[in-house]
Amino acid sequence: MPENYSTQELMIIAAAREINDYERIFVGMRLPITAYGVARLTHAPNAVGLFESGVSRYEPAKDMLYTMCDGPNQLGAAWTTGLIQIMGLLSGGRVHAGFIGGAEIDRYGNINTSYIGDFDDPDVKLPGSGGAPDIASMAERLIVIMNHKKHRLVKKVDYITSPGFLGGGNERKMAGLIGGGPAVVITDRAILRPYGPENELHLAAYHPNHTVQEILKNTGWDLKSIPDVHETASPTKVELEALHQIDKDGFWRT
Amino acid sequence: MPENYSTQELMIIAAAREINDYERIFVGMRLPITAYGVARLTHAPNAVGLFESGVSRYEPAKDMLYTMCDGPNQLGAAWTTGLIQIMGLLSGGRVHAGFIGGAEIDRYGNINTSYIGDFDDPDVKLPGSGGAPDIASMAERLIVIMNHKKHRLVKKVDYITSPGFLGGGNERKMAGLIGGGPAVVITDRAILRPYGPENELHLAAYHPNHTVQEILKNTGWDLKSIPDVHETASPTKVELEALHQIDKDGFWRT
Amino acid sequence: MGAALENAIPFAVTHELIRQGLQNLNMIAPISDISTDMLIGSGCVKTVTGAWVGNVSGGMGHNYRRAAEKGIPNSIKINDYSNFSIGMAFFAGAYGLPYIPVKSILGSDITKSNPSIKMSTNPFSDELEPVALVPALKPDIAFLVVQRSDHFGNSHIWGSTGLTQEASIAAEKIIVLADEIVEPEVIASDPSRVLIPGFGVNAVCHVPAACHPSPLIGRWKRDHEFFHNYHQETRDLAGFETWCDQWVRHLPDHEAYRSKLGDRLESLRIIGDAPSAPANYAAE
Amino acid sequence: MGAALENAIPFAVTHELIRQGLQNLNMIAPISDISTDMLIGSGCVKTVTGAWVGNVSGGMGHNYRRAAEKGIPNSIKINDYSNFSIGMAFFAGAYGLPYIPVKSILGSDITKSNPSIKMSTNPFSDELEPVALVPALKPDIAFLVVQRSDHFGNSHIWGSTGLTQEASIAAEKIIVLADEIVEPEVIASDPSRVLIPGFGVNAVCHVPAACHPSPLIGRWKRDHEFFHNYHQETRDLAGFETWCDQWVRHLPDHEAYRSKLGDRLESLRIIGDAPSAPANYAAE
Repeated sequence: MPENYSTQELMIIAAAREINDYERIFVGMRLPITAYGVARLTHAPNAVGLFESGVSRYEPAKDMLYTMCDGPNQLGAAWTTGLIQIMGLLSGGRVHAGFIGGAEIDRYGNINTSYIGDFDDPDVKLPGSGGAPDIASMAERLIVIMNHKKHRLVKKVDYITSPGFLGGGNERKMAGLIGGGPAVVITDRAILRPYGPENELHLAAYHPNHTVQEILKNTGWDLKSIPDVHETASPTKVELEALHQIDKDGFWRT
Repeated sequence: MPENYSTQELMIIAAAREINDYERIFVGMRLPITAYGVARLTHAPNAVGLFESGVSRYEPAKDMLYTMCDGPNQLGAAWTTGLIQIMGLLSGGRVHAGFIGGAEIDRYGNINTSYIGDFDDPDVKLPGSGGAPDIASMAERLIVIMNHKKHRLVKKVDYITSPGFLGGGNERKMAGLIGGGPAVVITDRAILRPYGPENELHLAAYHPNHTVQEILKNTGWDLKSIPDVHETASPTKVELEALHQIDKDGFWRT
Repeated sequence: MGAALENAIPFAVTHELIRQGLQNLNMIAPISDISTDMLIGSGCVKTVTGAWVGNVSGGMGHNYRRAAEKGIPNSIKINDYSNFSIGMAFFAGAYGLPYIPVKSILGSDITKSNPSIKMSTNPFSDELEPVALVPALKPDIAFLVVQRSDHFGNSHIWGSTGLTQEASIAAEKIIVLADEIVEPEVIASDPSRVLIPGFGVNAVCHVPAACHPSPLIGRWKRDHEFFHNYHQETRDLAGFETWCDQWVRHLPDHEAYRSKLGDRLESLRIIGDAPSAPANYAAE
Repeated sequence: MGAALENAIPFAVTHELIRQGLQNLNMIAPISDISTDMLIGSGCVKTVTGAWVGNVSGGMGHNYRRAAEKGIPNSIKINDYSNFSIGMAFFAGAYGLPYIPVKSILGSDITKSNPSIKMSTNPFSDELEPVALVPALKPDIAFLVVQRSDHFGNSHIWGSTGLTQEASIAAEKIIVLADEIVEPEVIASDPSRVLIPGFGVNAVCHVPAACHPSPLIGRWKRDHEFFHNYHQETRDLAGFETWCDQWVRHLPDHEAYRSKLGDRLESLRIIGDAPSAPANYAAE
């Protein structure tokens, strides 16, 4: 590949573009926190990062984090408090977006991080929910990061840990959920967005060097495309520079 | 009177005797906080004082307090926190007793600090409940301080702000209240306690220089006596010395 | 206003609401000492939602009594709560619970005089276990007095806070009155002392002694005499009018109020030093 | 155990529970990194009540998977919650609410796999507004790692606290593991930094680095490599047994554990200084 960026770097920059200035975002670790850092350095200098353990920051931590509770995430934070206080910002409608990942996602954006198989007798026991259901149900927009494999983007998840649009249409609203649900799913091949009255995930953009056909083959349902489906815009020089400023060791470059 | 103490001093010392060592007590201001100080200096050196605004103290404040939020009550406190946290100790069964006062009390120990007359169109609007209902419903024991007048110790209060035994008997328990209810009412004439299966307040002790007959005349219901009714024990030298150590200016001596 | 109970009451706001002649306000607070009484006497208040209104030093609030008993200067509606139950109502409002089941007001006539409270039973119990359902309470605006804030509204509070956190998070808007404006580094040195961060704050105003005559821990002592005088001077409506002209209406702003207090205010300023032991936030 | 989420996890207690061979425990925590996985692998656990069990650095917890999928070393019961809903369950337990109506798990199958959660509707709404009723959760014992405590258990905590306060107040007993024991005056200099006062604490133990390998703000860095190695070495049960013998069962106590870590532990000690700005509590 002649590009001067990796797939993961593209995903990070695509994620950063989902953050608007002045927004409050549940960030999480790893790829999302890097995306948050890029957004702060480029188009969203006043975005605020939230971490469900009870941390809120303006500037991203200076050192690499493995968990949101690590010391560098707390030094110079805007707020170190309890989980209820931080997550209460969600229910008060003070949170614009949240990042979550998952083992499985289905065509209505429901996410499973709990059980593969039956929950009474699971084939695979995944770590569980953490705060993902709370963020998924209450944030204005949900930004999902996934690896694009056929067994991970499935027709119907075995267990809904974090609700998307449930059975589609207005089922989410009928179930009493206050947040807007998944706004975007960023994978290593493509960008999906809910589209149409059914709120089914559609292909919105395919990453450079990936084809629609390949993407369909790696999706567990009959993935449709939005009318103006297009190639994901390549990272700009400014975006890449911001990313390299954060990722000094090139962790995401390979 | 030949005694070397005032009626108020006697009430304070009677109140202090209701506090056991190691107990956690919702104290309140004025007379009860002085009683708490006497108890700490005499038989209950490990008692803990709680204040509903969010303060807990071991040693009583060094300076005179007008409100529980005053600076001297916070300097050197065991805990300065929120109202929910402090009052949560009640619901966790961590509070042994609480002091409250009132405008009216009835024969089942129900207390009114809200409305004289109808609550829709009151003759007198009293300041209201504060945290008294919460303490009255949840503390193991309630210690009530009142002036002994016929229109204040009434057959039935106009409005139950803080529940005692409601209609008597086991009505309190049936209503779902977790605390034990009024254990004692200390007035300027006498000490009343609930007695018998009806939990009606009975005369338990009359203060020196007060007669049973005078007390009956100043009570709004047909006050009965417990079998071993007796004169309130006079303050001991140790108790008075402790009180004078706290009340250096003789505020309570007249 | 007055979510901290008897300290850090935003009297500077009380005065300004009176000067602006606002009406039909719903004052929400567990206890706010004489602040609510002043607003009632000035005809600003339609509804009182709280647990206690009066004068903590003096007892009754004369304006509150006049309004509730005789409709002077206007009749008011009272939504009765206890301290804990209004705390739970704020908690529900802050944390997205539509209502909250409370036991601490069982047996109290608060469940009768406040029509918004519903009686129910615990669905997890086989026995008939009563609970009182209190709906979420979400104020439009919360005014907070804080010891120090940076100019973004990131603020430090210490001492007892009553229901400040729950009431603030429940409120639609938060306005901070800072006793001192400090550099952002001071606040960021201790993020655990932040009650609500700046991004949740809609405005920050530098108003020294905004709490007077109530105390602010480490900053201002309580002006007991002021409360006592208010109690004496407001026994009748004419007395209140005179008091209010003198201390509120005839003054243009809080700066003029502070000037009028003069040496008296200076004598309430805390000059001692009882510093907290440092907490180390270093990460390396 | 692990109410603070990923910091201040009382691993010293984890080890001691394993050494004592306790069984049939119900581990209650939102997230407690590998602590719960260790206890499951050692056969101590019957029930897991929480939101997440795994290895925050490595992903899956191998013992958790083996127990849940294959009943090795024993089958376990899982009570599913989200972080916020278990927080609310603790809150209800702490503050005397028999249950609490939560909206943040609507639409999630948590309401199906956890049979203790009941679905209902908001009685204050005319429309059919769903709520999930979560019963109060009251642990028997809460273990807390704190930066400093006096010998009465009056303790200071700073940094994010997760659900520490709610879980502690909800618990029947509280046991404090203090990184440092200080004079009572140090704690009393800052009563707003106290999470739970000494009179609510049943025991206080001086255990430096009780949190290792998790971090403690201002005291110890996280030992990322330790988590990584645990993940690698416990892929099969034999590997876990070897790991557990080496790091837990063959060591008499936490002092021996610290000695075994030796220089590695020293390299995790925070030596920098980033002190909080002082708060003044003077009253005069």
